[in-house]
Amino acid sequence: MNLGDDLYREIILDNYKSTRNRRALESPAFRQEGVNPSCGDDIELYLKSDGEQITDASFEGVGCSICIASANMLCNAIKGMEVTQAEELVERVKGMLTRNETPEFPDGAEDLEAIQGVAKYPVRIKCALLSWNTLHQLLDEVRSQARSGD
Amino acid sequence: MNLGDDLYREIILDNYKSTRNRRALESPAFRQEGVNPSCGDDIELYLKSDGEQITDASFEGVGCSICIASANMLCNAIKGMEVTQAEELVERVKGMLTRNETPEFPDGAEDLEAIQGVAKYPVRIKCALLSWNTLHQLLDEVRSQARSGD
Amino acid sequence: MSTTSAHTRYDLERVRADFPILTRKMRGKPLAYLDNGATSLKPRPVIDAEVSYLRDISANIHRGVYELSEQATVLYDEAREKAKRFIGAPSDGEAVFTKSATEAVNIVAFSWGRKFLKPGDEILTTEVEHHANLIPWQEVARQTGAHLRFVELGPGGIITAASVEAALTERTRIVAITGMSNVTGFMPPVAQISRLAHKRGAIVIVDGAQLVSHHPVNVEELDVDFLVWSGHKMCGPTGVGVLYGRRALLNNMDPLLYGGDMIVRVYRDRAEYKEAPDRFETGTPNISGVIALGAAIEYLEEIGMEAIAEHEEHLLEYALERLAEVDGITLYGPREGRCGGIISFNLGQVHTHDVGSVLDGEGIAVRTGFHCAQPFMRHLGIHGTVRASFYLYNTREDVDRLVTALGRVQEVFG
Amino acid sequence: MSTTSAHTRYDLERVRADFPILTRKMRGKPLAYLDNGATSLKPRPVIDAEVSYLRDISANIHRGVYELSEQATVLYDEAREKAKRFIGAPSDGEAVFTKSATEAVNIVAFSWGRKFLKPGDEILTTEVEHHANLIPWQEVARQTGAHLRFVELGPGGIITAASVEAALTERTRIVAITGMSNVTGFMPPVAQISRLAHKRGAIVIVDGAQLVSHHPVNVEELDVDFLVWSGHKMCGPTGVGVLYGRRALLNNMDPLLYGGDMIVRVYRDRAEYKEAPDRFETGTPNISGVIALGAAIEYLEEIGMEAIAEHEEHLLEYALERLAEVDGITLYGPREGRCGGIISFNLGQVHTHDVGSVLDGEGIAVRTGFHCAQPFMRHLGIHGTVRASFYLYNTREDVDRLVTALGRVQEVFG
Ligand SMILES: Cc1ncc(COP(=O)(O)O)c(C=O)c1O
Ligand SMILES: Cc1ncc(COP(=O)(O)O)c(C=O)c1O
Repeated sequence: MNLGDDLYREIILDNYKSTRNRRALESPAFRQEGVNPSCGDDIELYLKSDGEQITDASFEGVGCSICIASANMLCNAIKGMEVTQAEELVERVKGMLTRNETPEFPDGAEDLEAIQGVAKYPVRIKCALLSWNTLHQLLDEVRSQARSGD
Repeated sequence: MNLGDDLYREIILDNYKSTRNRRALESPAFRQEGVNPSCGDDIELYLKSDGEQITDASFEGVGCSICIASANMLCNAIKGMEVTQAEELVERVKGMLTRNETPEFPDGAEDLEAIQGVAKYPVRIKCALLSWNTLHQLLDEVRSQARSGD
Repeated sequence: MSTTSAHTRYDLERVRADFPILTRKMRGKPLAYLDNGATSLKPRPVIDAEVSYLRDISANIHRGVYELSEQATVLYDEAREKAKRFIGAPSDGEAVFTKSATEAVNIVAFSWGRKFLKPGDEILTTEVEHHANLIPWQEVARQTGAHLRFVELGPGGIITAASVEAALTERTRIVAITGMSNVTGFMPPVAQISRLAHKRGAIVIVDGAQLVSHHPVNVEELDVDFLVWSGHKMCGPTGVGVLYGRRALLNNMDPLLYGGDMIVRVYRDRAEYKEAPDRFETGTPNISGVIALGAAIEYLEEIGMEAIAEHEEHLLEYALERLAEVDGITLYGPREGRCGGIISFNLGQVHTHDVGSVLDGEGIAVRTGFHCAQPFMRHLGIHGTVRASFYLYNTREDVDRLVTALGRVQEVFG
Repeated sequence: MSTTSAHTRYDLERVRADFPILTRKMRGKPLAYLDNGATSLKPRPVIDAEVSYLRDISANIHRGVYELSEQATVLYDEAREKAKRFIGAPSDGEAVFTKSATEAVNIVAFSWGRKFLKPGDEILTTEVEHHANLIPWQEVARQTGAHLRFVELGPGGIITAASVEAALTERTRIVAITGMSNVTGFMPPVAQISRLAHKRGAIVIVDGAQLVSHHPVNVEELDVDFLVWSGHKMCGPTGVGVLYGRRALLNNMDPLLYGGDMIVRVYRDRAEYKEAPDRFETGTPNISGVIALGAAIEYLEEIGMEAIAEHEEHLLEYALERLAEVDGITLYGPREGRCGGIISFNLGQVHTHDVGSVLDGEGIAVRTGFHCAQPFMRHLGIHGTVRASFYLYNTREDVDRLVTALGRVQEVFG
């Protein structure tokens, strides 16, 4: 077995090393911390939304390559999405990692397929999922704020 | 294996059924309760002493045949003994039951050999020992009272 | 030897062949194991599960990113799902692995009780409880100023919904009751009792140490808040029990034990705790035991708890019939209401240990004494009983041998 | 494959042959198991002891007068004698079986602490403690109003007798200290520390989870009041730990858990408790686990704890030498004073989990993360370490493979 192929594919490593989305957003509209207590992964996810679309996304924090790469891809993927699209994407990523599904990812989010290898490593799945679970919480907030803003 | 031979020998059963020593002593000089919490054996041992010899011994209580037979033999054996002799006897019975010794018992206490079969049944040893452990405590008291009476 | 009875839906011979110990002799006689109330025998799949963890995996859970640890973690987590499925836990229910049913009761008594009981509050229990479901409540009552109240028992220790209703007050905060007496096999009407308790705003903890091992149980139907049970009484290994509870309740409780694996963050002077089940599973758990419990659950499910209960019911009926022939026997317990496969009796004035020893000499294992139920013994006015308790592998022949051996007791002590 | 080293007094090949798992592959590669700090592998005699109880005995202890129960009871009691002998317990010392070292600390923290600690009293501990020997003390401090104080750490987490002396005050009632750090392997001078504490009138509890598994220990020489350890870290099964304590201390403590087998008499509203060890062993214990722990003790005694410690010491030396060659490695911990066979490190900025995963792919099991020692990680200013920890069956080849695989990590993440 070649571990590199399953877990540490080029795309993962590139996303891990990318610094593009690793920053705080100034006066962000939304902000949420996510922690994996058992491994110490600890990230802060930032979102901006104009009420319909997600206009910007970024994150800070510490975590393993899987966690950080996944968070980076997440930010790349959801920028420009509507809230419902982003919610669907969360479900697809979860399906891929926990229910053995092979989802189709929308244009611009194809990198996410690289995470599929993680599904073979049960204890690393939570690393890959941390940012997505955090996003899930944030989207609830975006939604309810959008409603109350109506 | 014939259980009757090891555990329930005639002598044991006779001593179990004997009522000779099963009574309280009036205004006894010494009195001590002994309990085996795990099996519910619960006896009360009574002694009378003239300062040197044990002049009378009896017991009351509930227990299995091994416990009661052993207590009955104990009372028969120690009547007329000096405290040191009784202490020696306690040690011999313990040696027989817990250290696989084959002791010589003094005249009038030969019945005690019948208890030896119990040594093969580790969980029943405490039944046979209950009255002897209780006696051991009582003898300490007899001794210290004898001393303070000097 | 034993034959498949018309009353047994499974192949009794084949089931017996799963238990290697049944080919062993005791005191030179074939083994008739009738002490299932104390603990059960272990079938091969359970032994194999235990061995396979120890021999092939051996790693700690939740702690390593390597394959062995991953396998241990997956098996451990799967066992939890099996435990939940076995008792029909709803999606908001959780199963905490403990070291025993006893520890599980203690978690509820102290983690729930010490936090929520106020002076004057009432804990309602019964005198038929095993010490495990009594002494923790005595102690938490002492610590909190709550009162321990007892349901009035009917003849033989029967408990009716009406007797519980009569004992409930507006101060009752929790009802702690057995699902099946380990002395008489009597099964209180738990579902009805739960409904009555809930109407009064009290919660319910059921001691399922006997119930869950011998009967199909569905916590939603029983409508209980907590249910505790032990692995070793249901073909599983020693050292593992289960505390079932609703997650909302569990997450409001303080931990009972503190240490690793139950924390989110730790500072020098304080720590934040995880939610259930982790909150109550600090330290390295009994990993092999939990995995083997999972195997026991699968084993029982395959045979079917319904079928097992039915088999025991018929053995019980047969045994009651046969024991009625025995001279000088006194049987205890209500024989109305539902009863599981347990019979308690005395033989004349013969001490229970003496009965037990003579039966032992005949290869028959029964339990003797007070069965960790001293208050119930006191209620019955006795010092103890001889207890025969059945399980899926027992046969009518076991019962016949018991009856014959009781004759031998009478010979020796008659 | 591995060869008996000049530094190893026992036949390493033969010892390795006792551990069936060492013939297994991990991710297709031979297994190099370097996560002994988390738990140890199990030798055949331990697996056999576990199986033989489950398959041939299966009965509960202290509860039956029949042969199987008798055998279980005898084996269980013998295991206790072995446990006492293993740590040189004096005649007034007792060994209580718990489910883990963690439970054992909790018994002392709550059963002793809640009874004897007063507001303003001080508990002295260190920041290198495993959460198991820290969080229970945080919680008992909170409940009693006692203060938790910390010994000042030297470089790399070193603890000297002088630093402990400086932290002791006349309010110090108990010193809770590790016998060997599970992060760095550092072994505080426990005997000296005990003497200092006793001079101040404080008692001492030592967390021996790592110490007892890897070094000869004599509680009289160490002069400690309580010592806790875990079976699974010393070739024993999961789900069993030991609390050693002096009987006089133990018998003055309240029970932690309540239920059957720990009582003398039970009434409806109260109960009288037995003395130690029974007082702390309510419920059906992990019988197979305790018996198998007895087998583990005998196994280790036969090889000799002295010889095992020596073997590990040489592996440690060799590993430190080899790891010094690795580019970008940072090693943690004091390398003065006595250290057991544990090495913690980081590789450049690579996350510990990533190091662990790459090593896993090479068949090497290490532990990564904060090792249940968050305050110590914070003290070191890091998020975690990669930890390699040795035991009697490890070889220089295991170390060589680790070093090579770290090169692979650098390839992937360089
Ligand atoms: C130093 C130390 N103390 C305590 C523990 C806790 O042991 P257990 O998980 O067996 O309770 C461990 C093991 O993780 C340890 O390394
Ligand atoms: C009714 C009942 N409750 C509780 C227990 C305690 O179970 P454990 O000893 O496994 O904790 C038992 C078993 O002895 C029991 O029969």
